[in-house]
Amino acid sequence: MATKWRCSHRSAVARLTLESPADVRLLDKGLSAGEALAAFNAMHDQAGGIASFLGKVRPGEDVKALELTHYEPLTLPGMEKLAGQALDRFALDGVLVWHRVGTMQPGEGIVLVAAAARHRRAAFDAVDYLMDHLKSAAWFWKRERRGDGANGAWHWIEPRGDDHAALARWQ
Amino acid sequence: MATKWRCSHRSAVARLTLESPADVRLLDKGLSAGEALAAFNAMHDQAGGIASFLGKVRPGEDVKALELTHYEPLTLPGMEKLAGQALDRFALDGVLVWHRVGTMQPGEGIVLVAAAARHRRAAFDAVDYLMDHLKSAAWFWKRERRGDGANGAWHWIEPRGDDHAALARWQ
Amino acid sequence: MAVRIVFLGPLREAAGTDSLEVSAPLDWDGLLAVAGSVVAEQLRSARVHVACAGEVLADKTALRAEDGDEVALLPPVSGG
Amino acid sequence: MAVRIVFLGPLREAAGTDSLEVSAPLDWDGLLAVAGSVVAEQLRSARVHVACAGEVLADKTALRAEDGDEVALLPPVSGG
Repeated sequence: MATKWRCSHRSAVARLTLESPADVRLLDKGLSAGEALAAFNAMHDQAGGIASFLGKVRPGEDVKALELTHYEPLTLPGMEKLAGQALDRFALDGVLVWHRVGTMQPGEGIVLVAAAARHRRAAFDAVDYLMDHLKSAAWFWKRERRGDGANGAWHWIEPRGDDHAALARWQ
Repeated sequence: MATKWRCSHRSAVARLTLESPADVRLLDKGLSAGEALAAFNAMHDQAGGIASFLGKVRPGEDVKALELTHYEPLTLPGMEKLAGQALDRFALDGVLVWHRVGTMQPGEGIVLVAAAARHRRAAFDAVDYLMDHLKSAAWFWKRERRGDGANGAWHWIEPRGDDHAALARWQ
Repeated sequence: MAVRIVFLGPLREAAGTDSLEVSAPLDWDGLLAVAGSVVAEQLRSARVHVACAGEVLADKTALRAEDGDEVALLPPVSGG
Repeated sequence: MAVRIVFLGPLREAAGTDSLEVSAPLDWDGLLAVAGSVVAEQLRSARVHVACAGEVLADKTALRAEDGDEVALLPPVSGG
């Protein structure tokens, strides 16, 4: 059975105030999914359900770090517009859209999306929609550092064909 | 930007040890989604992504409380079997399937499902599959308390037709 | 007095009790006879399942509960 | 010296610089002329977008950057 935290959730949650109905952030430091979801959950206590997706830096293939660059005048307005589109399209109580920028290590969170809704299907579809559009439409470029020390080098990650197929589902 | 907890996640996570690849629980007290997901996330640091769904007691329509009864000799084995089917069916690193029983207040979590996978689609589909099957195939009966004091009464929640439609998607 | 019949969910109210103890062995006709007319009628519906000794029966009319077995009457689970 | 050209993602390496300052006004032909041959070739691809003053241009060949505008060259975003 679940063990208790030493500190209560209520006091911890109170430290993180979210915007409603859309909390959209670019983070240049650690993305704490548990903390964010606890606060999002507490905020949307009228919702029937909350769906979420956390995308992380995958280890393997000799990857030492991931660097994510963006174009500031477009990125945050683009994410805010996308969050608004999700709110218009699905019957939601609220959404959370957080994205990391900068240099990350394998295992760290890159993106966290959550949706609160009366019904599960709307919450699920909204998270799916946000992830599809964030990955293909937001202005982020990624490169990976592979290899050790002087043998290490940065490699750009190419656009993926199936992201475009995923987007076509929503037309 | 994200505020820090007073206690670190690392120490908090260490208090909650999850089973791998499937952590299946029936809880008769509060279900803390933020805590569970922080621990699940920390455990699956090789995964590319983690999808989750938290179902909550919906307020409204005069609902004061929800009571969830189950048949112990079937419920937990049924949930464990279902978790195993999800692991067989999708390319997953792990799943978490937690369900509350007993009496709950509006806003409280009833069910938390999470899946960690290399790819988003597998994590998403596994959570969807687990939710569809949990709601229609697990041995839970729900009734709601509506109205105040002496006017209050318990009302059984009927099976829903569209749960069966949802299940047919997976045949 | 060696088979325990457990009424679950809304069947508990229909039966007016949580459980009954009856003598072993217990078959389908015996179950219908002791369950009471309201519960017996629901038992005949395909939507109500029967478990014996922790296993849901594929054919509930083939029930054969022995000494020490628990027989659970399982109405349809709730949606929503 | 009043239009700033910003190279993003992999175009930064192709250009060998993060940004360039050129005199206003700057149109599509002017951009191709100052961007260098490697970047100019990529710019002609439909996959590279151009933003001016914070707006992605629907038709990049209609670029008309004025004094103080920032022109961003946006290669395809990364999947994965």
